[in-house]
Amino acid sequence: MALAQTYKGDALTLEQGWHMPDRGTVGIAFLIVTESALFTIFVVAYLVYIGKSLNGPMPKDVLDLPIVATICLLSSSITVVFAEHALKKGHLGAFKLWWIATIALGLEFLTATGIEWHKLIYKDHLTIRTNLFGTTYYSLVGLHASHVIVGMVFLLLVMGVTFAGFPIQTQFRRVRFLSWYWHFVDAVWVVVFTVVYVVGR
Amino acid sequence: MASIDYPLERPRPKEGEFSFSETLYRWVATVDHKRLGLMYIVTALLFLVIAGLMASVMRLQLAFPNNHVVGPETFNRLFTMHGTTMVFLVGMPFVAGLSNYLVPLMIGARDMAFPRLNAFGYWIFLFGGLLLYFSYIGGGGLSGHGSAPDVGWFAYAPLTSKAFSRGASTDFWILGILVAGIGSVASALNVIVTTICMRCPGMTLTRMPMFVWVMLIDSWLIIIALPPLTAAQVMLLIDRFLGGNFFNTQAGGSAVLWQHFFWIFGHPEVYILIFPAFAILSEVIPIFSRKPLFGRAAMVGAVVAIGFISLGVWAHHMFAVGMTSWSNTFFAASSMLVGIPTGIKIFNWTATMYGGKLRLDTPMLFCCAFLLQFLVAGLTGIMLAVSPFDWQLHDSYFVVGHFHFTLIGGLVFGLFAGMYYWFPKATGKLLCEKLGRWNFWLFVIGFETTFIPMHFLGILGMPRRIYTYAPDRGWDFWNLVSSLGVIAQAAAIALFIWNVIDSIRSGEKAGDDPWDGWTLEWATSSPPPEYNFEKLPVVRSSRPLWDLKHPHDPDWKFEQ
Amino acid sequence: MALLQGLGAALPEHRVANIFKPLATPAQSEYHIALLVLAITGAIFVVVAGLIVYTIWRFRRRPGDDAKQEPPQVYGSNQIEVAWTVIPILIVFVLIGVSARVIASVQNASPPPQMLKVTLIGHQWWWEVRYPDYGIVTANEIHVPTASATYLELQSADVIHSFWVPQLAGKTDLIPNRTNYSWIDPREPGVYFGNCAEYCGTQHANMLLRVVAQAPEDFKRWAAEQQKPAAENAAFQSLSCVSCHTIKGTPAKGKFGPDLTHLMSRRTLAAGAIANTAENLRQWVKDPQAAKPGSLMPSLQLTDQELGQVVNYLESLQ
Amino acid sequence: MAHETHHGEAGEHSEQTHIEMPAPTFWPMVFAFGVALLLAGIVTHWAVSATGFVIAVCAAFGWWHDVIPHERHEEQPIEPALRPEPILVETRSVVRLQLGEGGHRRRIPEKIHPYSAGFWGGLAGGTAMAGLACLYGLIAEHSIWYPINLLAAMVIPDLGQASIEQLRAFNGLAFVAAFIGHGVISVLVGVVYAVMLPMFPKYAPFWAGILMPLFWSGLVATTLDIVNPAMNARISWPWFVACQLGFGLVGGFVIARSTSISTMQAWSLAERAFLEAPPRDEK
Repeated sequence: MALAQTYKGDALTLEQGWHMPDRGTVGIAFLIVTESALFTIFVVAYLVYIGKSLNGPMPKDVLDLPIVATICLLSSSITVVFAEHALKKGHLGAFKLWWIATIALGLEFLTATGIEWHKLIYKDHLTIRTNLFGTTYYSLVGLHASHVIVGMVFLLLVMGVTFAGFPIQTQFRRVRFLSWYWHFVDAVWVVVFTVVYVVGR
Repeated sequence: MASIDYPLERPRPKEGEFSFSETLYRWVATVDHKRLGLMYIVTALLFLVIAGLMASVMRLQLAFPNNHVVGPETFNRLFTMHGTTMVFLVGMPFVAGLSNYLVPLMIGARDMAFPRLNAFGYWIFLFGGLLLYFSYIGGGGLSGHGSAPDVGWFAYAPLTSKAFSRGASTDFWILGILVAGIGSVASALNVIVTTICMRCPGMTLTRMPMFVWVMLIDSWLIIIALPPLTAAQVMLLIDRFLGGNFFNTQAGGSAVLWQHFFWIFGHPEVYILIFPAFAILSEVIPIFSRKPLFGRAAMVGAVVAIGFISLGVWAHHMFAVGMTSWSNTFFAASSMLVGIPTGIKIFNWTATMYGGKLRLDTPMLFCCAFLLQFLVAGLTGIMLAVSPFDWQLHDSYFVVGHFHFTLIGGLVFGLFAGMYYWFPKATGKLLCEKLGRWNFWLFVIGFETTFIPMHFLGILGMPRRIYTYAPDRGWDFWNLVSSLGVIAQAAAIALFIWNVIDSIRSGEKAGDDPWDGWTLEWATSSPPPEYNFEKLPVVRSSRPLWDLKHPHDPDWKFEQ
Repeated sequence: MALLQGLGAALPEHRVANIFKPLATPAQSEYHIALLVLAITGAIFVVVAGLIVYTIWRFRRRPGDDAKQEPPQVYGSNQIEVAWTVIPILIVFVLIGVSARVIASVQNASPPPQMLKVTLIGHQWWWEVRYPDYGIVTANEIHVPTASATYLELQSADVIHSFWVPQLAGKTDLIPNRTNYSWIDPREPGVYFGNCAEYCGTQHANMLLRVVAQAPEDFKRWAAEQQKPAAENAAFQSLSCVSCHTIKGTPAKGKFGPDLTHLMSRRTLAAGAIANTAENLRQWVKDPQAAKPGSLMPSLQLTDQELGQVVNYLESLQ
Repeated sequence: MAHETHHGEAGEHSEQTHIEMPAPTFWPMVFAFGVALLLAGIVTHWAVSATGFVIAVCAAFGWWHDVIPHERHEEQPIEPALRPEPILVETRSVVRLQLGEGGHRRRIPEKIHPYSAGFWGGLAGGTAMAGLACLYGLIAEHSIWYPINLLAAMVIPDLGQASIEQLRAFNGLAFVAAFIGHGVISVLVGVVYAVMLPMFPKYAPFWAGILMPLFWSGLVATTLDIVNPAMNARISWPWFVACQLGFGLVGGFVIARSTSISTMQAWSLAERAFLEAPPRDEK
């Protein structure tokens, strides 16, 4: 009855259909917001403690710019976009190729971090308990690395089911959410890199 | 439209028709937002009773000077667990429970956006709570002392470092809250996505019920403010287990940094806790005044403003740590700014009542008491925001009085209003009105008797968190009065629980719309079916049921 | 007894630490702004609470009302809403201005040149009081002269504590790895009571502080008395007391507990937990955990003979 | 009483017999249990963590199968017995405010001064007041900076102890503080005038120009000792009242001169926030 009555504004909207945003999209967006809040505190802690360590080693003595690792991680953001496009168009072969490239680049980044930590611990004798720099450095970089690992687990999972013959095209939405998460991890690295290796050094 | 006769008494499938294991399965495996909402609320009530008992023991200890009901260790554990429980295991699940139960119903959705995540959120909250309480028996607890945390709910560094907090008590505090916090974030995320993505046709943001608006902002605050606490707790874990130096003053770390991190979470948290009460009042007052909410836009704006400003006021908890005069001035100023939107809210609620026809049933009585008590809490809050005054009042019993006026006089009174108001929706039975009035008046009397004297004690120089005091400091009388009030409060809570049990068993049938409501939850049956609405409703104003009830004078003609 | 007079035994005691009875400049300024804020908030309370109560009373549903009739549906009024937004903004603006001034006047006040300097160090759960200019170290009682200001350097040896003597000054925290400042200038001779105001562990409740304000000449006499070293005592030095306590002029150089050189000149034991009487002293040394459970002073399981020797010696530390 | 009952859209019947709802599942609970154990192991024993990890991984796969490839649903039968009661439509009356034409849903007052008038009025009044104050400064102390410094003493304590020479001299910080303080207060008071004046009974300029300044002066006189002791010690009350009157008259005049506009009473929140275009005029 009330439906029959016309009124301004809404009649138009309702006739055209009632569209709400996709819940996955909104969900992943706010997940990224809350993760950012988490990272912010670690970054702040790092910034506050720059130069406050009472004893060495200091960042300028032991930190080298991880140029190669950074390039790898950032370019994995590009390959994952290519993979996403390939999947959207249904080119499963191309998707697999780009996806493997993404994983390889991510692995390279993790390996580089591992090598860096090994050098810091065994050559420079910087551990998490050595000084404030050690504590904040391992925490912040470690927090980021743990996010990379989580991303890697999901990337590998997708790769596994794809090669097992699962119709991954049907899950395009979810693959896209994963790629957004991956972009977020990359963006955080830009911040971490700036804070730790540029400002902090 | 033809008139159809509907029998009020209709056969309904009852829970009793299922076997015990089936019923258990229907609750434990459920992903239904209404069941989860009720589970949250029942759990919260359970923890409320536990934390209330702890408070009673503390008041008993403080009733007389040099009292020996409990020793210092026990007392310190009591106030730590009382505060922690009330904030994380009572306040937070109430937020989650109310928004879970009501938001989908109010926006005309069948469920939350992520039903399984919702179930996960409840269970991990519950396990977090249990982990925290496990500290009474775990970690060396059975061997006599109990290792419940005793560092205060704020857990200031460096009291939490290994050097000053041996054993596992602080770890239980960290982990219990960290685990429960995952649940809070999950449920808040869910509420946000549900509100943004699941509204029924025609439910634009401007038509969304005020309750949903407030819960949306509340959830936004949760996902912004809880991660800082989690981050700080992870740092503390790193300090305690890996030998990190975040809060190690020996290695140049800063004890004040913890305070900053904690209050960046802690102050918004206070607003996270009080917002559900705002949400409830914004629904109950209009219905019982028979008028729409006065100045809806301003009310939404005020909540957004509070949510925004509250992120920038944290250091008013730290006026005594020796910040620069500029920081003190900044945080005093920003804290006082919160008073402006809060004032707007109180004025608009009052204006909603003004010119109405107030039905002073129990829910409305609680709202009226809320307005007066929250006004006092707001004004004492202004006093505390004035940094020089705060140097005297900080960490004194005045502060205890202030935030109990906010959280009991505000939040808990609001929650009671909400529980009396929506109980018929959730159970199909009305709560007994007569017991409700007894409950209300006992609670008011007990509340005022307990918490008004605390303000005086603060002015007489009594610090917080002391387990005993000497007889000649002038604190005896008001402490005794304060403790006596607990009796009436406990009676009120007991009465409420009895009312709930009795009404579920043999209460008056409520019907689907006992209060003559205007929002969508009253358009479905009580209790609602699993799918909420057989056919998703279409709305065209902020009061869809008013439109239906007044076909000649609907809101949408006016509201656009 | 005459000596004790000089040490201020007869001073009036302000046990009820009412923040509205300030007796020093910082507390006075805080009291003034408190009055202003109370007046403003009080006025707001009267107006708003009056409005709420009037509304509830005036518009309550009465028995004879037509239940089927709805009141006028008023949605809001921009005018009124703007008015009750802007007026609070004005009030807040004034409050912010006043707070800014008082914050600055208390915090940035340049200390008068001739001031007594005192370093106050918080310990779990007692106060160490150092007078660097006099070479005095004492505990739990800050003796200061009236008629001039005392400048306090606040530090902590372990966790965070907070200095609060309500009638003299508001709180300032004592934080490890950081030095805070506060100052007091008691106007009248007397004993002012205060507490640690930041939760600092088990015995936070019994971390009491007294400020003993004396006439300048009395203070001088007290200081001279405190500067004297104490006599040695073989029995005491053979016990493990010396690993924690210092007694000036003797080999006892422990840093962990309070300096005992002039123990008997203090009013209380265990940071205000018990009065300093012969019987209490005996009980305290015998079993500290009974008087102050959780205290960091262990029970040394002394024999009765040892206990007698130690207490006798301590009683001689005037 | 004539009843009309019907199902509104909110309670409309569906033609379907079943509704798809998410299927119940244990996995979220098990996953939560696993995660809780994983973390609890930190404070108890590593074996607890290990168990928790295994449980969490199993539960994660269980959960995974709940949603991929498709979310599991169960068909919830529509219970006719669970249909809500019909919503009662009664011809009940709504009391109307007597506002003449245009219906009862009106925001009042109908015509207001634009907020900008309040802004400009406040600015004009503030300028007039400042002018008078500076004039006073020139006459009494031969310095226009004198009243400015006194005003700034509200926030700058040093000025409270300043000598008369210092008060006469230009002080940058004080000038900025006084400028901001005076400006903000003037504008805010102007806005209050603009919104309140239409509500006063007649003779608005009288209220704004004479009575309110006097009332304000009284208020200041009682509180100035605390708000700004430095100013209180030196203030000349006749000049102060004159300054207030100057503000009131000039501000009130500017506001009263502005053309009234009709309120945005029928606008929605989005329109008032200028998120959407305002509605066309219905007539």
